[in-house]
Amino acid sequence: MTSDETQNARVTMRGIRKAYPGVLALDGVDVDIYPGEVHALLGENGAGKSTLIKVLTGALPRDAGDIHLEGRAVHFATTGDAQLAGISTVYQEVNLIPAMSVAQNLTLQKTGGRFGVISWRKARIEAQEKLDRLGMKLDLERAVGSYSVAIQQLVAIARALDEDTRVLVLDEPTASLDATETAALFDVVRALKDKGIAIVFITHFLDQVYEISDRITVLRNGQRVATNMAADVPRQELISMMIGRELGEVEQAFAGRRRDSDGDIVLSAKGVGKKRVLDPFTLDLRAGEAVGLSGLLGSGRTELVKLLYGAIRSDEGTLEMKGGGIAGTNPRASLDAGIVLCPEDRKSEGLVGELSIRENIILSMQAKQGWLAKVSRADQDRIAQEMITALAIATPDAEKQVRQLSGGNQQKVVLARALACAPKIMLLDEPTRGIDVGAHAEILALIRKLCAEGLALLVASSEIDEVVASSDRVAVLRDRRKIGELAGDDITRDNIVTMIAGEDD
Amino acid sequence: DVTIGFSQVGSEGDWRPAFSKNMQDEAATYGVDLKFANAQGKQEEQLRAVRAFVAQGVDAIIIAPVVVTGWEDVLEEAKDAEIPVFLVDRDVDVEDKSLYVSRISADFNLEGKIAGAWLATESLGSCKIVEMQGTTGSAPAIERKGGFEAVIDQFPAMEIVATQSGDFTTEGGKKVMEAFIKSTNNLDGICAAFAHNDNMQLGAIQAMKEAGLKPGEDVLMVSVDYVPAIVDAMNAGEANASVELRSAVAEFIYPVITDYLDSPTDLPKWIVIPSDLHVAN
Amino acid sequence: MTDTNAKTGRFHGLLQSRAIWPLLALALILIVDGIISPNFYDIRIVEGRLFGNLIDIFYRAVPTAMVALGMAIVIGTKGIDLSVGSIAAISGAIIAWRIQAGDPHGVVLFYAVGAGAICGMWNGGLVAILGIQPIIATLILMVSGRGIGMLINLFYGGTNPSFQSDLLQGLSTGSIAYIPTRLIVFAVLFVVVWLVLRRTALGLFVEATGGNAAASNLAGVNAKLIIFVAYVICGIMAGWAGVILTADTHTSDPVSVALYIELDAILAVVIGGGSLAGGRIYLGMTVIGALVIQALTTSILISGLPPEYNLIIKALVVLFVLVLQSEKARRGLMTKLWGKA
Amino acid sequence: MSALLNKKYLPFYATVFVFIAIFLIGGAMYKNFLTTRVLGNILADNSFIIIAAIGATFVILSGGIDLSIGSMIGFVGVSMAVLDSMGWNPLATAVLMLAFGFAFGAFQGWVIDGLDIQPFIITLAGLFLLRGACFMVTINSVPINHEWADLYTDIKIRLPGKGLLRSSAIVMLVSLAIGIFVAHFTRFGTNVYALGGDKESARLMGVNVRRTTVMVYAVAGLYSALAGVVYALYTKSGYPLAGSTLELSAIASVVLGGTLLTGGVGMVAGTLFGGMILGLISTLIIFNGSLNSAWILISSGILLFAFIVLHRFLVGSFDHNRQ
Ligand SMILES: Nc1ncnc2c1ncn2[C@@H]1O[C@H](COP(=O)(O)OP(=O)(O)OP(=O)(O)O)[C@@H](O)[C@H]1O
Ligand SMILES: Nc1ncnc2c1ncn2[C@@H]1O[C@H](COP(=O)(O)OP(=O)(O)OP(=O)(O)O)[C@@H](O)[C@H]1O
Ligand SMILES: [Mg+2]
Ligand SMILES: [Mg+2]
Repeated sequence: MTSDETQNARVTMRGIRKAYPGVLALDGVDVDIYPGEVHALLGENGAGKSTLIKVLTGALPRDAGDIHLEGRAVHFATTGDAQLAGISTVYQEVNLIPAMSVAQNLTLQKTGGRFGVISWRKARIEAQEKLDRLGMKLDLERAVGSYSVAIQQLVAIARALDEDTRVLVLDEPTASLDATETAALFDVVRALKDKGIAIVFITHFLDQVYEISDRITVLRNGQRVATNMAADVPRQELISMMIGRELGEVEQAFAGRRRDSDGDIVLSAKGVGKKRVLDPFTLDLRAGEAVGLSGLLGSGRTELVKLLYGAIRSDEGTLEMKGGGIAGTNPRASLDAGIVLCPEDRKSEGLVGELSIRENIILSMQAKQGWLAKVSRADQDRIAQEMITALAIATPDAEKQVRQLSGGNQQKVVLARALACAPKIMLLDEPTRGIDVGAHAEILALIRKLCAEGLALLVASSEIDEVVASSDRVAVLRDRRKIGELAGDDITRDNIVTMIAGEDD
Repeated sequence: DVTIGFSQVGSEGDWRPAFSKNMQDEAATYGVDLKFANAQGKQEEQLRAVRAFVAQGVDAIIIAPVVVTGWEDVLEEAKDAEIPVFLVDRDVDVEDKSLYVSRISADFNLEGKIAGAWLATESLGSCKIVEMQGTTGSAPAIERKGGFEAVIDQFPAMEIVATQSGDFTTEGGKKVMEAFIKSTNNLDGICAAFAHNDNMQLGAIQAMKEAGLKPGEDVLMVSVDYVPAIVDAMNAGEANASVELRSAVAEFIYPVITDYLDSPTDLPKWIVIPSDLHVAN
Repeated sequence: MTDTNAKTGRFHGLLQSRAIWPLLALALILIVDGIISPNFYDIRIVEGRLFGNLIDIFYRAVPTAMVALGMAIVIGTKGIDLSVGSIAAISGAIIAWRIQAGDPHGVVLFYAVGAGAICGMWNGGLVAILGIQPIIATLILMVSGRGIGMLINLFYGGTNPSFQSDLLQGLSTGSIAYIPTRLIVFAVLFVVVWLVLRRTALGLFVEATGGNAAASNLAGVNAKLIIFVAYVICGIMAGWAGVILTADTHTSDPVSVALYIELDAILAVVIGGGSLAGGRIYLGMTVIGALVIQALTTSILISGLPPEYNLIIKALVVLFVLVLQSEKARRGLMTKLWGKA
Repeated sequence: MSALLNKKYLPFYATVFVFIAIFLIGGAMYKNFLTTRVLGNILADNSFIIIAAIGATFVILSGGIDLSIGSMIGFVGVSMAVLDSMGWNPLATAVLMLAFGFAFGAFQGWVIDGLDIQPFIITLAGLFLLRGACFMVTINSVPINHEWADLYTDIKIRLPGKGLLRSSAIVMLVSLAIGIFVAHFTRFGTNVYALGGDKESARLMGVNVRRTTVMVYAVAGLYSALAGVVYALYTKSGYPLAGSTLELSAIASVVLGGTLLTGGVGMVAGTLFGGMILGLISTLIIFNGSLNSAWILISSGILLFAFIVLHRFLVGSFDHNRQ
């Protein structure tokens, strides 16, 4: 890099160092971000991407290193300072105030006149403008927390889209978005880029990297591996830079091999539904079969999964278990019957952040055994260690608090908890949200393996390709109604999209 | 029948619940419909009660004030509504004495003095004393301490060597005495224990017995209230003297009020209910 | 900025241990006591039991420590129980009543502790089943509990009845082999609570529920039941505190027994490292917290200062302990001392 | 219209409904109950609780708690009385006391955020400290005899019927209006909600957590001190034990008013009705007058229980489109 280039950079970071107790998260990282470019930041789970973002935006103090914004050395004590300096950020874990309305979330710290007096009429207009930019229609007065994670993600993005932004930072903004929303987001990002805004973009979707970004920086274990123009690095090379090895074989291992649905029916939902939540649906899950659940945002995938698990109590229909039992009355009963759920929102519904990785992993298993039969400490340690190895959870040991893990590694803990129960039926809601390429492939492979061993699987996902790649059968939802199923060779991206779009109108 | 509102301080200790009970039990005998309100030691609750009595339109109001100050406004409101007010127990501090008809009560300060005087006589004017105070800042604690000190200050050889608050409770008295026992090396050289009420003294007696001391013999025990439990202790020789604060005072109070309501006359501003000294034999 | 971690690394292990700070505070208080009262550390045998200030601290800390253990569990679920003092009052009133009624004293003990359990069920029901906020749910019993105690006393005409019971007074003020019985009672209760919490999965469930009730529920933990059980345990411990305190003075005094014990218990939990935001339970540390508070109270009593100073001293020492314990404060101080060198 | 039917106002409406319902029931049970006189009394007799509770609402909305309220009221009271006896003007002492309350609150807030110590505990230490300070100032009850104090208490607005809107009630209503404005129409207010809703998110969204925390407790201290001034002028005296356990009443008012103790949800206006419900409970019991001390305590608990359950039931039954 010539000094000339450095001069033009909007943001330069040099020798950034950040240590958490026991972990060196960033070890002398240098990155330059230029105006009018999308700079993708890539790396495995736990590589240090989010930490770098937090250091840049004043959310965390750095241990060493310099940051220059447009040539001036900056030292943000709070994220508010960074915002004032023109850095807008969408952090990885959706950071909004759930109880506050959409309008309030969109305008928090961004509106108010003299003495901080707020005119809500004006604020609502500002909020509406932000939503319009992403083509979203939401009830401005409704609490943000009552929307799905995906909608919240969009709100967080809308919030960051300020007129006077100099640098826009997006940490895995598309993790729970589907194709339509992602496309809408990218349109906005391109427009901003053309206006000369510098954009930092973190994602685990390589397609998106190639689609939108100009330059790529890869981090591994807190160090910068390389910075290149996107056009100069082929996909395979990028992957091996990220994970430090070749991926090829794993990815091939399962693609395109569908199984026949000849296993026993283990769970059968007949006319199960709940008013205002989901229309009655009928669905069978078979041993050894993976069923995908596809649909647009808010189509009711999460609700369907929760109805099956009993986390939402249905008000009609029956859920029959293999052998004639009735399931789906409450989570505990489902667990006893061999059903587990990985919820989509790991922060609020998935993990107990204060507890250690070990405790989170064995929690369901212990709940299943009852409070009297405590899993011995030795067993706990062994199981936790097995899971950490099997899912490649990046952590120094099993005693680390879960909230201190990187986002992707937290997601793996949610999976680990479900797996530790040795379930017969697994309900996964967006199981790979925020998981890196390497682990993504490994987790899908693991799931396939379990399936082959007789597990029944239901995977709700907003990535249609993932559904196509991994399902033996696909159920499609639209407007809180199950509209049909696809099986065998009918499972193609096009078929699913047509079905979701609805040919009847 | 006359309707009378009675705003009581609270229900701490042995004495006050007995007082409340006496007032409620005896009301019917004197043809009184008593509206009883318990302020749980809070003045704001008392003010609320008095205002509610005024709003309700009672014939007379009895107040056992939590504190002496802060009564002017409500008393004026009662006066405007032509409802006569009587005080029982402690006094109020108002410039315009016409705001209440009369105070019918014992004298805390005098109780302290009586206790002090008895101790002075008994110890021949030479005594090291440990004192258990009532709740810090409460009127009986301040006045009994004041009366007691007024007397012993007359005797150069009488001295309070340790004083702590036992909050008027048995538990508090016991804890405080336990600490005194240790800090004075088993009450070495201590000739008397003065407690602002019997409950604390009863606790102190237990603490002394548990420490192998002989209350009533090794140390003179004097307190205020004269509740049944201290009588037992005095009979057992574990307490020496208690100044009686009568709890059966309905017979002193109701007749005065009903007579006044029949034919309002000027009453003395303080009708003193006698406090007697009871000494173990 | 320099890295302070490396320089202070040697102390790290020591300073990281949670136990060190409350223990240090306790030691400091005791040292100060030794200075203001020369024979502070004397221990003798009087009336067949150990006797002295140090013993007193343990002895007097027992009721607070009992309540604090229960409180620690409730706080672990992200709750709080303001009604513990009232529960102790009810349990005490029941003791006096049933002894006057002539029941066998062992049965009376059972009633008293059982009453605590029932009160705990009431609180637990309000919080877990009706979903009322803990502070308000327990406020109901806090307000009316002492009234219930007074009412029980009035049942049989007593205002503050006293009673004699060799069994109960023995538990509270007696001694076995020179050791005050209440310390033994406490030790037994502590071990039972510890076993129930740590040798079963209950402790994990409580901590998980306190950390994230929604997630625990989805993970199969019956969060409502766990919360309910926590309040029941707390009620039982408060019932025991009522037994010890009432038998101590062998008088039932519902208005003032265990007054403000909830504040001391909460304080003990926090000094012991517990967080009111829920999620962690430290039983042993909670007991140390209770000892710190009692050591402080005892020191004030023997200090000879007039009682007007009690609260100020208490406040200042509590502040001191909290600052000592605050990691942020220590880190700040260390950067000042070493960081700039 | 749709804004008025917004779900988040439900707890507030339920509180108002419960208040009106008890008032009517009391009127049916006792004569002279359903009068402006009783209403005026409740407004005045609870004014300082409600004033303090408005401050507490901010703290609770921010996810904290303030236990130092009652002691602050006591301390302000004795200080005003003692300064009065030294010849100070009540207005000057009042201003001084408000400044003190603000500073003391700010200090508590600074310790809470700066040293990362839990608010329950810090403000508990504040409770001890201020109550202890009361005893340092004086252990006697001291009257306030200044003519300005008389002037203040003479301000009364007649209500239809025999009721009076007393000066303390007026001060309370004005500070309520200010509280509502600050909470709902300023950046600070929104930040308070954000902090209570999710502290970490608020921080990442650019809220200055330190400054907001300090300000929240400072505002609470200011309101507590104002409550103390009102209390002192209301009783025209200072008394070192005044205001004991008032913090519980204040917190109960806030929560009965529909604010969640976990923070982030609630309305300042609800606190007014929460406080008045507590006042109504006491007044009902006094109007009854036939209970002994034991039953007085028990029935306050029962009434409290009944209102909480009624409140929950109301909120629950109107809010059926929840999952
Ligand atoms: N608060 C914390 N305390 C301790 N360690 C932490 C904390 N936050 C992050 N870490 C550790 O720092 C490392 C880097 O985490 P970071 O969140 O930056 O990863 P990431 O690259 O964003 O990963 P992902 O793709 O999973 O989001 C991880 O090993 C993580 O465990
Ligand atoms: N586009 C939308 N417009 C309005 N409300 C929406 C929209 N999408 C979701 N919601 C609301 O968000 C809540 C949660 O949505 P839900 O969990 O059903 O989505 P989903 O089908 O699981 O989709 P995803 O899992 O992709 O978010 C529901 O209450 C729903 O009404
Ligand atoms: Mg990350
Ligand atoms: Mg979903």
